[in-house]
Amino acid sequence: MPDAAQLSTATPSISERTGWTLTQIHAWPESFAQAAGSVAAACGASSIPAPGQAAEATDGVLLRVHPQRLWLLQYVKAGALPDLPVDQGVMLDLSQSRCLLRIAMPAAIDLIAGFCGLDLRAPAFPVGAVRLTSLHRIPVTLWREASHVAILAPRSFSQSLREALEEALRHRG
Amino acid sequence: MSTGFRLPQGGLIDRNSQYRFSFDGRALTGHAGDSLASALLANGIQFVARSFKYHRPRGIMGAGLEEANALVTLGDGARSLPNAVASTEELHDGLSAHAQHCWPSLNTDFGAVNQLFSSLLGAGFYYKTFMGPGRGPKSWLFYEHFIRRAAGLGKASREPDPDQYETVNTFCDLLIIGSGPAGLEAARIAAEAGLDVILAERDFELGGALLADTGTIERQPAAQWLASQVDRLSKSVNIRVLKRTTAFGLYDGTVAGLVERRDPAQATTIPWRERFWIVRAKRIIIAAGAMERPLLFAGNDRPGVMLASAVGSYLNRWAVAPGRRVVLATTNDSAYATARDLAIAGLSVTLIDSRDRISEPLHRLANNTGIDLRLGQSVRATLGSRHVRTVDIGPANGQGAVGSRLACDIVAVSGGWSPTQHLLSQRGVKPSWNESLQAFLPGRANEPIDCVGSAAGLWRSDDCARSGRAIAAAAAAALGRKAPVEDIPAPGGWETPIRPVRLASDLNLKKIFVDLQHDVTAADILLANQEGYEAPELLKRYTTLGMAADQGRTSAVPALALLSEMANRSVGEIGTTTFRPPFAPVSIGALAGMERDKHLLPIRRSPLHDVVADSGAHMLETGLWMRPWYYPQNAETVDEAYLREMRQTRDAVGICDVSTLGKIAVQGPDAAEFLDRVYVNGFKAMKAGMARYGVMLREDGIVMDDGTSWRLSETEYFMTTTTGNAAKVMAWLEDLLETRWPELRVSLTSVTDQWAGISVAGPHARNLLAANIGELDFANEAFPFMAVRNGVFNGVPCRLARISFSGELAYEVYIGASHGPALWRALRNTAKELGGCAYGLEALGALRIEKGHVGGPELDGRTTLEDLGLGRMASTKKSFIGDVLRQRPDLRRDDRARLVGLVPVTKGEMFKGGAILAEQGQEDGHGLGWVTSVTESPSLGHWIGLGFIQGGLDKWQGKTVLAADPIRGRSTLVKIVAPHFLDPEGTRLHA
Amino acid sequence: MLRIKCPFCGERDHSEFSYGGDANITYPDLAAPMEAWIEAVYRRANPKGPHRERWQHIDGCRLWLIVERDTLTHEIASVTLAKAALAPLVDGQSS
Amino acid sequence: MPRYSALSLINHAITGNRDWPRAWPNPDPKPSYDVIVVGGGGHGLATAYYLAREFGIRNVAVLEKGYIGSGNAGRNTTIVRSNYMLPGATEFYDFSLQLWNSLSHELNYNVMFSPRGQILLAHSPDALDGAARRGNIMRRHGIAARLLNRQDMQDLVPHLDYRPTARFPIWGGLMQPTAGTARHDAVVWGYARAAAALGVDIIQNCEVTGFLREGGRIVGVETGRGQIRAGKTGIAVAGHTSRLGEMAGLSLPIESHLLQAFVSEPIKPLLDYVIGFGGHGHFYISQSDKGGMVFGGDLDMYNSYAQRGNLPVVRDVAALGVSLMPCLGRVRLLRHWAGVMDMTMDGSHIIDRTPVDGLYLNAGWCYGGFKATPASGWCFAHLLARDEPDKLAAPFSLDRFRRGAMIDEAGVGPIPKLH
Repeated sequence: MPDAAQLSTATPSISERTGWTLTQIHAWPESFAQAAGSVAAACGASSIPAPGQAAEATDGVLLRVHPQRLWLLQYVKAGALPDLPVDQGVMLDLSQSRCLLRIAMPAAIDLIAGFCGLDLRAPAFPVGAVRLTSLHRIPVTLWREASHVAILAPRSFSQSLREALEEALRHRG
Repeated sequence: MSTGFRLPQGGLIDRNSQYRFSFDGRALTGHAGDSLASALLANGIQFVARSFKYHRPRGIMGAGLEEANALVTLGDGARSLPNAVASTEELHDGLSAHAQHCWPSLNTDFGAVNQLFSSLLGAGFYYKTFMGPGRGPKSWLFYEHFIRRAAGLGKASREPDPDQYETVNTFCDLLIIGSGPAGLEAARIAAEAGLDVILAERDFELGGALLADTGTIERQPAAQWLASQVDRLSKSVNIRVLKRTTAFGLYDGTVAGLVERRDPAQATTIPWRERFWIVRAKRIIIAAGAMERPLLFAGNDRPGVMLASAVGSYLNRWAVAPGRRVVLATTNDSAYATARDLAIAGLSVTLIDSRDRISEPLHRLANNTGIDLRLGQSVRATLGSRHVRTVDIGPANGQGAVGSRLACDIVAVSGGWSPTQHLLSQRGVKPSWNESLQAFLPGRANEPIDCVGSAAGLWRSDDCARSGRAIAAAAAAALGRKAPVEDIPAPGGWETPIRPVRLASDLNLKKIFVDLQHDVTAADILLANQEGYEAPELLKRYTTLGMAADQGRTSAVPALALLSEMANRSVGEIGTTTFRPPFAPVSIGALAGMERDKHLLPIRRSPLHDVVADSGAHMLETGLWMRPWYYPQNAETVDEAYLREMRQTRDAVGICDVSTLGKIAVQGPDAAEFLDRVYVNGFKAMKAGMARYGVMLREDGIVMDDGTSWRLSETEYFMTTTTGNAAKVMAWLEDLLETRWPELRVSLTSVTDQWAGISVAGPHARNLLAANIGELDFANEAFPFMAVRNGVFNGVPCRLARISFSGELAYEVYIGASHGPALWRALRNTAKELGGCAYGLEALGALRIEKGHVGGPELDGRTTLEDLGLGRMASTKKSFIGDVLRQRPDLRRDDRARLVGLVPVTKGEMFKGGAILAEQGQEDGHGLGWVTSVTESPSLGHWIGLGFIQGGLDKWQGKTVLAADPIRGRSTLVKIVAPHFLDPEGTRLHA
Repeated sequence: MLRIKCPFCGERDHSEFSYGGDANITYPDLAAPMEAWIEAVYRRANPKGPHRERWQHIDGCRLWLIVERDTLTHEIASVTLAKAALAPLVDGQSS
Repeated sequence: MPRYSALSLINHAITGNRDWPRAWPNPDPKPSYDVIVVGGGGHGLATAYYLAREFGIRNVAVLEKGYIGSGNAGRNTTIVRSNYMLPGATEFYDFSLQLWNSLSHELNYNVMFSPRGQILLAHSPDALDGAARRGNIMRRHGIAARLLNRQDMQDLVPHLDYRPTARFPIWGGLMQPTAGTARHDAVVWGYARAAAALGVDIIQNCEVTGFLREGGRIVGVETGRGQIRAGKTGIAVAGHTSRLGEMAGLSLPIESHLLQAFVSEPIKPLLDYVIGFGGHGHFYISQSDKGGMVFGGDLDMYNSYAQRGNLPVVRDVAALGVSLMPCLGRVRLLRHWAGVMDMTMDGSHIIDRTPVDGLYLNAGWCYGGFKATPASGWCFAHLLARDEPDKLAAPFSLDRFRRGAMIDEAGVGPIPKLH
């Protein structure tokens, strides 16, 4: 579990995490199974996550964000991934391109429901579910952890998104 | 003339609570559970408004949303609310209301003089006059000034709305609208079948018609039945009950729009005034009840004329007797219960029934309670100025003279009932006219939406309860659940059929008000029909019937009945107009929710946002991004600052935040082939470690965007686009790859936010970078123009390209976004030491004008490659997107407007972007072209600009034309020159 | 709200998507004759009834989809991936 | 036709308004006419009126499938302006404005054209330059135009949001003082009454279901009320143009899109000008004479003939309205509905012959149909009478896309939804 030092808490239920790395693995259709299999194995994930699913990895999580794409989020600098021959796919470091916010449950569900048309009822959004949607017109990747909802948002939008979420919190009283 | 009073006991009000409120400054009191209307009546106040056109005195006539007269303004200043319907406003302590649309006061309103000219002010009179004097439109402006002040109802505040609104998106299996017997039973059955249910009720109490029902439902007293239902609801786990919540619109995909009003008692604890629910349901059940229709007779708009059901509600729900001597006129059985309750309460009741025969039980009811029953009769007219005093009755068939005149202080009327199926009508489902019930019944929707209870034309509460259960069971089954099946009761339920009243021929049509809120009279409908506006929609628009704030809730069917009598076509044949959302007026602020002022749209910030602000940048918001505009030193203006920034950059060195440029990682074996197909110039032959400027066309051959692409390896490019077109280019490239060229193995990823980008330009650019970036040889030969190299800053890898937008020796440095601030501070300090500075957007734009580079104002979505002087970039060895359609004849004409440079003929003069280029003396027409971008040029010592002119340099180089700018009162003689003002040979670039 | 069932992300409001117009157009190759390009870029059937059209899930997985929708009732008959080769990769999709 | 005037109102009032005649008769269709105009909206009726009035052709029928004005004529936000910038568009829309100025007189029917002034806002320095160019083109065509800075704006409309923290700060605007609004229904009824008085047959509830052909030439139409022959047939059914084009074997550069309009409950005067948002996307607002705030925004952005809009646009329009005019938050929306717009590939209309002999096309009005009504009718009448387009209509030919002579004010290319 990530240690407290990395969590800077602004308001009680919205916090930002830093110090993680995000690697995108994009494979060609016919070589996805093989490429994804080797990545999953290398990062300690039990299986290749299906669409809309996240798979626990050692000190991180493996997200399926596109039929041909995996995002490996590692909270602590883990070992390098096996290189991927270009005729199977390509990799890209996106660590600097996002911010990672976490909103504590149960406030997270109500708060997010103010910004997007996702079905957040328990059966439709269980722990481990990954959703690609937009919050306040900002494209985000969010997934359900045990006690939080995590949100990866483009870095340039992070201040705008936080301000919107915090104002929504005030509105709810 | 006060008539109403509070009964000593009864009603769903808390008699211990004392709510202080005021009407037109008069201090009054009411109780918790009162509406503003019930509290006013309890204080003997009935006359509360003036009518729209004739300013006739108007009183409370309804008990809910069907109220057409009692519109008042609540509060004042920024929190005032015009056109509030008194009968739907929940009373709370401190509520202040006052009359509207009357001057100087409610009692003495000068507007009432209009009644003297009623023959002149008939339907559509304003189409027949106000056209002169003269032929021009100015005369109408004069009349309009007065008409606009006379029109409108309440007055809206011009202060910003101080309140907050919230938005909630939610899902459910079944949304039930309305909590009468049908809605409550539907919720119970659906929940017991395991469905996830939302029950929305507009009122602040659950129960609908049951709240005023003194009878029984399923052999239980209505109040007791209701209490047990409400108790069960509070214990149910999968029913969410939303009180004070109006379902205003049904949209595609069984998505419903609801607005919830805050409980006034919680105004201090709940910050939002209204909450906008967007409910995505699998199925919807409309249990919104039915609305009673008024009767048409002369003077039917006088204060004291009320709907019978409203009188029943005030009596039973709020323990208020609206008057002491009640004449109750009905065409159907529904009014008898109210007659009985009035009599039991000790009031004098005369019951006028249009029918000649009624059922035995109703006879017994009338006799047992001392009601003076008169059959086969109907009301012909009323008398009384501020309140009804007498009513004339006569045979219901409209034949024969007035029989007798009865003294009274309340005329309660029931002309039949209209099922509330507005929401279904919004879905395009046409209702069907049922002649025997005299009502439009809802049609079948081909969407999972059902009407139940009196909204489906069932009049008895037992039938309503059963239809709720039956339809809910069917809904549960449709969603794969089990529920006890019941048959759906047939519409109707009266023992004796309803009998509509025919208008007596001798009545004064100008005194029969069909649409109370817009003062539309029977005479207006006759005139509209006579003049050819007889289709329902034409009738509505010509007379403005049903176009007021109540949207014809109580006037639509009576008007059609009148029209059918006049045009002798059946109401079913004529048909009704389409009801549009919203069902009831909705605050525009609630629809906007939080998306307003600062939060209207999110704003993007560069990773260097804070650090450039520390460097003294003034920011400018350019659509999506906030960008550094200029860096004033000791209170420089914009112009002083950007000119200084340009000088320092040209003379020494300048650094600029370019992080907002669109950046796309193009990876894969076919990346080079892909770029070759989208750019006009070739990218396949490029060596790794080089950058190239490229232009992209739209399919129609017009220039879409430009930017540089850097080849990082055999199979990876780093593409940059303009800030403004980044999102459009990304979606366009994804479209091409996925839908047209799926065979290409290419991966596209936006990396705009991954990199902080700093442009370093000027003679000292090399020294500045060399002092800060390690592991990189900056010598000209090692790092030539348009080359791409990697370096390291404080141990962090960064990527550089020797690209110049300013025409100086220049580089663009990209480093991981979080490391950008440190790099900026380092480069900023070195720049200061070298006599340089930071420059912003204004200077960036000016520098590129000096080099004749095209920017936003030139890429206006209408220019071709040749127009921009970039024709020679187009490859002839391969084809590309837009290559065919750019050959169309009009796009190749040599008299098209081409890019040129502009300098003032007299050195010191200036000119501006947006001026029109024209031959001297040519004062009008489109001229020859226009000025796009201008700046003062410190290097050249005068103003310079870019623009377009027909025939371009070939036709105009060296010649003088006029830069006409009449809108800003200026015109300047300018000479056409080559757009490349500074260092055309590019010696600085290659230094 | 049109509710579009994205094969990868599940059912979403149409405001998460960007409309791409008629899907029955086969774009000619880059060097095809002028008439073929004018036909593809400028002519539209624009039917009142069933219409095969393109949408991009721009706020989600950014995939391009082919949607069969009635332009009068807005009823959606089917949603499939524009790039057929991706279909096997979305079979186990979420909801 | 009996004249409408204050005097005639008084005379008829004395006799109880019993003898006002039908504004336009309701005849059965004759077997044939010289010209048939399909579409009984403002454009179709104006065409018939000018055919009779300007070109002396009175044996004309206007065929309307519902009641007159049931299409887009009654579903727009009633704005009349001529601040267009591109060659062809400037001249055409200003000719329309000149006709608007005397239209009530021409038709003897008060269309309530109110030249109260329209302001197009500018939200950045670059946008002010863009407004200046548009203003300069207007001035050079004798069209009144005034560039406003922020202070001017605050003087004219004090209750917009001028705070620098506003998401789209107001830097100024371009005002056309002679632009404004008009009563859309009155334009339909005015043209109908005046055309009928000149002998034109206005035939409602008469839907065209096909064309009659003889040797490749269109010689009339098939309708729900029998066959009607004509020397020339003109289509003016914006929104359903492709449906009639299909019957004639034409595939056109048009997509049908929903454009929603919104009206608030009636309130006392709050806004005296027409305000247009100058940033990304559309938003425009004015106040009707009855007191309702009338406003609209973008299309729903997908092909549709459904005449009812969806929630996302309702929210976007409300959000932009409240952000521009913060006091709008408590004003309540009374009604919203949608028209079906012909959206073309360059955002400009089409008035031209068609490749099919005997068939003429008036279509593609995108957002600009209402303000174009008089000029559209005049030019289409000229085309039908003289069999070649007037110089004002010439740039708006059907084959301009083949020639590359697009008239693209928005500069967004062949994407109908973006115009």
